[in-house]
Amino acid sequence: MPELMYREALNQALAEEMERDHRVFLMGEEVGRYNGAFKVSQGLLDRFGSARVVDAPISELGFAGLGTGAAMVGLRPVIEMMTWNFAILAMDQIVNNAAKLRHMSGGQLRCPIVFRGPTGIGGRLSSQHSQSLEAQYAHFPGLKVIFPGTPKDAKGLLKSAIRDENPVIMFEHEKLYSVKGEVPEGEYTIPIGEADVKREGKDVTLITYGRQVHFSLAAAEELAKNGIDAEVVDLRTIRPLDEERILESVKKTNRAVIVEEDWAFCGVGATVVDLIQSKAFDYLDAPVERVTQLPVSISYAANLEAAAEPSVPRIAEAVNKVLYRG
Amino acid sequence: MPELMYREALNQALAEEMERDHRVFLMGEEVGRYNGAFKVSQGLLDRFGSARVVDAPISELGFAGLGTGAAMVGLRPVIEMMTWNFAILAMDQIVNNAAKLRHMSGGQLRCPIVFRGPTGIGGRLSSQHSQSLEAQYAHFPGLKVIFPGTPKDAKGLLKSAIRDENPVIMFEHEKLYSVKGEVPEGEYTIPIGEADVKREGKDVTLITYGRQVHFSLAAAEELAKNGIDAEVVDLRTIRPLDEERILESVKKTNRAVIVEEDWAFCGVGATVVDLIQSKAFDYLDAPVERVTQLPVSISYAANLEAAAEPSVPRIAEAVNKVLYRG
Amino acid sequence: MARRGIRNPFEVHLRERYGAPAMPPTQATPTKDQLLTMYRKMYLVRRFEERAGQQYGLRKIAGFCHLYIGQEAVAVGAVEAARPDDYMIAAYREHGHALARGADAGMVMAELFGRDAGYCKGKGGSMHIIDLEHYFYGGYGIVGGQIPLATGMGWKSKYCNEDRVTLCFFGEAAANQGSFHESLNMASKWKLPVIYICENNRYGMGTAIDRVAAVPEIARRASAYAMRGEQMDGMDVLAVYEAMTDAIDYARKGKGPVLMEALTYRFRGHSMADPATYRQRAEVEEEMKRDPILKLREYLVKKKIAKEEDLTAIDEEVKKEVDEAVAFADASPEPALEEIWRDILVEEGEEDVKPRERVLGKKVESWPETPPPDLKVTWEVEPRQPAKKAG
Amino acid sequence: MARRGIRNPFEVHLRERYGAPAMPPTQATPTKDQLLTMYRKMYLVRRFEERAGQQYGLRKIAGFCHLYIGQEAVAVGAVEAARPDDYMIAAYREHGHALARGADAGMVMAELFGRDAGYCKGKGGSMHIIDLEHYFYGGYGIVGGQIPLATGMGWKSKYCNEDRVTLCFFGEAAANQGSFHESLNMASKWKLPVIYICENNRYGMGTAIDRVAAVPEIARRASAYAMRGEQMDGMDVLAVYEAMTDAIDYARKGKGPVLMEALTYRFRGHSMADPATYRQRAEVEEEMKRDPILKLREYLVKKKIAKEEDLTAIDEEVKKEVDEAVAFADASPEPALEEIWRDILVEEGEEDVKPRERVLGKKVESWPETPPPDLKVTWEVEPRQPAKKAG
Ligand SMILES: Cc1ncc(C[n+]2csc(CCOP(=O)(O)OP(=O)(O)O)c2C)c(N)n1
Ligand SMILES: Cc1ncc(C[n+]2csc(CCOP(=O)(O)OP(=O)(O)O)c2C)c(N)n1
Ligand SMILES: [Mg+2]
Ligand SMILES: [Mg+2]
Repeated sequence: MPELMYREALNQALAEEMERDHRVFLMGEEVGRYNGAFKVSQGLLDRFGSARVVDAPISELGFAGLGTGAAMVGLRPVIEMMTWNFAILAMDQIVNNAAKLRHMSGGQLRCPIVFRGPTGIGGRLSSQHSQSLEAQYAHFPGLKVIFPGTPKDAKGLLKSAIRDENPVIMFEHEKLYSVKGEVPEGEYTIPIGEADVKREGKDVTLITYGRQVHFSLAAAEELAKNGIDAEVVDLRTIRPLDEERILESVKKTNRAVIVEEDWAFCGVGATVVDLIQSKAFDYLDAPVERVTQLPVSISYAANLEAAAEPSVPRIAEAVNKVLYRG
Repeated sequence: MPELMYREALNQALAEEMERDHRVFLMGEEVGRYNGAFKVSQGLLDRFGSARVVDAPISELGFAGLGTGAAMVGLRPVIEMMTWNFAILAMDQIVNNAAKLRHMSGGQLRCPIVFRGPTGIGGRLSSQHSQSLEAQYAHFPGLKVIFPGTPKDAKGLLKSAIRDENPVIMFEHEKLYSVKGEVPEGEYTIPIGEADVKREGKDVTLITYGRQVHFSLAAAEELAKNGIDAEVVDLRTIRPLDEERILESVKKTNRAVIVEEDWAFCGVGATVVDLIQSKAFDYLDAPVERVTQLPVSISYAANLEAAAEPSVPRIAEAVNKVLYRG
Repeated sequence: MARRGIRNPFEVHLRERYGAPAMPPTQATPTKDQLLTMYRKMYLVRRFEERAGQQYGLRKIAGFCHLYIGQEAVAVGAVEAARPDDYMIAAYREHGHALARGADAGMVMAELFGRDAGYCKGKGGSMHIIDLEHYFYGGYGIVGGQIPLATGMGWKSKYCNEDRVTLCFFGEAAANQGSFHESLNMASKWKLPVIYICENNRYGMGTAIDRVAAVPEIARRASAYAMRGEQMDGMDVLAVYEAMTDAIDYARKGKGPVLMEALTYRFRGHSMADPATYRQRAEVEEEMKRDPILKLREYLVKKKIAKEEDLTAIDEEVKKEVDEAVAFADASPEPALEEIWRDILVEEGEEDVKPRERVLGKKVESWPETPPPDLKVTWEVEPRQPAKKAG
Repeated sequence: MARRGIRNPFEVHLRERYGAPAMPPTQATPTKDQLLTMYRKMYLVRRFEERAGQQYGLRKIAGFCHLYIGQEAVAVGAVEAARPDDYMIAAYREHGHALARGADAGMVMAELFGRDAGYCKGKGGSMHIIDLEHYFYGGYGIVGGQIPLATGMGWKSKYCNEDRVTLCFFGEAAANQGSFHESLNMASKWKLPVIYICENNRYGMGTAIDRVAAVPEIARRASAYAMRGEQMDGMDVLAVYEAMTDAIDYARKGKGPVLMEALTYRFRGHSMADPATYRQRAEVEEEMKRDPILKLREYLVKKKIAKEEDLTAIDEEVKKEVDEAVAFADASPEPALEEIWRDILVEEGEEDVKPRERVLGKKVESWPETPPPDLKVTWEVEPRQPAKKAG
């Protein structure tokens, strides 16, 4: 299989879907002539023209709503948020309109739209620019939320998202864009709602998503050196959660550590803890541990930023804790 | 003690604090001549004048930011959101500015501001107008979040919030405004961060906040008839969470049910589950149960709305479950 | 001039134009049929709203209920000037817009009652009447929230090379929202075929617009978007019809969006919960003299277009229709409990609900078409012109 | 006229006025000291930014780093026209604003390096330079996000009956944000003493403003807020000084806010990460001919206000200052790890950090005062006038 960067995989997904369905258009800041702030839309303007690859004004609320309105009447917009930090300005349109159109109309309207863009701790950008916001959207019925960790998953999930009849919120991690991985040739999709076991193991389950998939896999390798065999479950989709795959793994290993870059409070991991304790309580040999960002705003200073993030040693420590080791 | 309505208690708190500190002003839609959409600011314009009780244009983002800027330079604004559903438009100013000013400035700036207003299922208003959003704000470091369930707590907590040197997000439940309760005469405050045991019991702990305090107490009375003695812990403050009081109660009863009006996914209750299972795992005789709003958008139709909300029977059912009864 | 004649009996506001120059007037003169249709619709809205108010008093309607009484000429005149398949969208004060568009009064009332036979199965209620059969897209409760949606609907028409326009209604207080600013800028820049119709009834809840807006004449703000802006007398259905005919023609021809400001007034409180004590009695009485229905009625009789009896017969018909609407709503059950799980997400292969088909078993003939995947996009937003490398 | 003379050697844009009529010009003529100060500051900003760019190349600065090169005249001219205790706030391209205000170059550089000796302990970095000692409130990364903050700062001045004004800087692309619209409406309605200074450098990242704005001349938009709006040549520090003197005087006298548009240009990419291939080389070269520093230099020499040598001496001094700033930043350690827990919430009784005191042990003399709890609020936003009951 060819190796592609995460951004290239996304680019392929966009190009293929735009080729396949002319109702699909991409709108966002700098997506056109600039080829995307993170170059995800490289070459698309030239290929598809300025009505299908649209440079928007800095009006997040406005163009999120424009996309939602266009989706209401049959187009299939992909709205790029330059980063999700800025999309807080657009949240009203996403949450109060896109997520509720089907409901308010009693089934008359549908809203096939994808809101996507980078998120997370991008690297030395301080607190306004370093937020994880997936829990914010996952909270609301009416939205699907995906957060792929590898190029393959990114491509397959974006294609599914574009074809989905519902609003899909897609988080891409700023630091994943240049990460490479194998991407199958030819047409494929990855279904929304399916977690993926990225590493099989029997001693403990690491449940994770996004960039932390890589940290978790690295930690699993570290742990293997100490004879600990960790299973890594990559959620890929945050909502709907793949409860079955999570529970299956935990019932096998009897121990779980959740690794997420987001803050802990009302985070995705809290919901996974809730799921596990309520549906696999009797299988648990130890309380579920969580490795998250510290409950602080992210600083620009390199040392403070690094110390706030999850890390391989912190994951290993949590695993040791659920194994009552060290 | 005199009985006051929740809205009257809030009105007293505002009036007392505005009298005490002239830097406090109230701004929001309809707070002045209309005396507040829910009459919380009744009489305040007449008493304090139009610079201190200010009718704002429908510009939630703008006046939330105006308040934040005023707080940065030494005033102590109270920004009323007509409902928190509308404040999604203002979230950027709250989360990206108010919550982070202290941090970004390395300790130079402070932002003593209160954002407050009604929330929850107000009664036959359909999905855009019936949301619980406390988890959204509790997620972010840099904010305090309070949600009082009684007139007494509402007054005492609002006074503390106005005196706090940090941004405080205050949720009031639309359906609580006319609920009456005893309110002490004279000056008092209730500290942010302290939960309150609203009913002592030994068999099970109900952990709740806001309007659900009343449902939980009603359920406890029902359960008492069947010989079940429930303790009701009213969080009052959602962030910072009073971990001690929660754990103390759970360690005593060994069983917990969390009752919240919000959706379950990434909700406040998920974080409480996480806390309990991680710090009182060995004390638990059953998995923690949660009673929440169903994972749907709230409908206007009376029957659909009612069925989606937590209710006394649903609470009782959850209690029976953790007690392995019925 | 015939057109001036039409407006003669009314005390009209000057029809001013700001910003981009207007097209020459199209000399729109409604036919007798149209005049009677407009009369009928205005009275239908009036009567419907009066009965809705009563039903609210009887607690058959709950929540917020925003009546359109006084403003009927705006929706009715605009609808008459538009094509039936032009898109239309409004805020929460939208019963009148839905009815003007042709929605079934019984099903609107059933929605207000929260019943299964409502347009949205009782899920939306008063603020979310949606009737796609008549290209009416609702019904939104967040002030200003529908303005970006309308902009996207206009975007779609341009994208698909349709000659359809979108009518977007909102209140004057909504023009203080950021969503208004962001939308109008994009619409003007991209010349989207949207008519933004600000129904300036002078109050946003209890707040008079001149208390919270630096420029309370909303049409004037068009100049900040290089857009055509225009005021019209919103108490005069013919003035609305005429001005909207022009504006729609302009937008349909691809000249860009228009910001229309209808000077109007609501005779009731903001919602049924509002006693409206913030207005002077004299002001309300003065405005009620400009009742758009009475005006049209007088005009029709004076111009001998209709006799008093003809109009009274229409009134009686409408009253019956509204009585039947109430009876229909009363007879409808609440939605089934399992509806709670439906319409949250579109399930695989699920069809969209067609309300009249679902409720009345009628074959629905008109329904907004979805563009096909292989549509040809011929529009270019701007010339493709890659920049050269800088120094 | 002396004032015309000052602008003579420069190729100035017309200073146009839109919206509310401007005050008669105040005939502001800077003294020799002021002229030299402005020269020095502009060169300090230039030199500082060049060195910051280098340090970025050396990876001592990370993240985003937006240089102010080319736009120096705007911040420097505006600061010179203002009082030192007027509030000032900007976006993320704010190193220049902080330096113009008098911030310590070493501590700004240390902040860019993410070091403990930075103004914000290295927590904020390039986008969040904040220096309250000089009434400079930052430094914000969300486009348009500081505009409501400035409006609130102006509100405070009015509330406290101060004659202080607030200078709020933002880019032309930020004027497409809803926050701009909502803020200007409130500021104008309440006559808040805020000067909104749009630095129109023609690009928001890679997008030219006329590609995304229906009205790319931002000052024209003042008319939608019944506000005074005005353009000024942002490449001419004297034009800025003059126009800003007028505008500040207007706002300080309580006549309301002003929207100033500085026509300027950034010589570099949007940030250090941007190769700026979206601009034509010729355009950049043309604009570089209008370098504001060279212009002032030529003028000072031509008018015999300073000799070449004097200016070269200043240059040398500044170079030294910037070298020292880099050395200072280099020498500062990273913040202590326990800082991670600090400055998230203000703890009970905690004092605010005074950066120069903390870092250099200097007694800080000027610091924005906090109004006392018993201040007298004498302002009334509008007359109190309870409405009578409606019918
Ligand atoms: C974002 C938002 N803010 C506030 C409200 C509460 N609210 C509902 S209607 C209304 C007044 C709107 O006035 P206007 O736009 O003039 O329309 P009108 O009601 O006069 O038709 C307000 C403040 C809301 N629904 N949404
Ligand atoms: C709300 C928001 N959207 C997008 C961005 C990304 N972004 C940062 S600067 C910028 C361009 C802003 O241009 P302008 O306002 O003209 O200021 P300039 O950079 O030219 O000084 C963009 C799109 C952001 N930081 N915040
Ligand atoms: Mg109105
Ligand atoms: Mg710019």
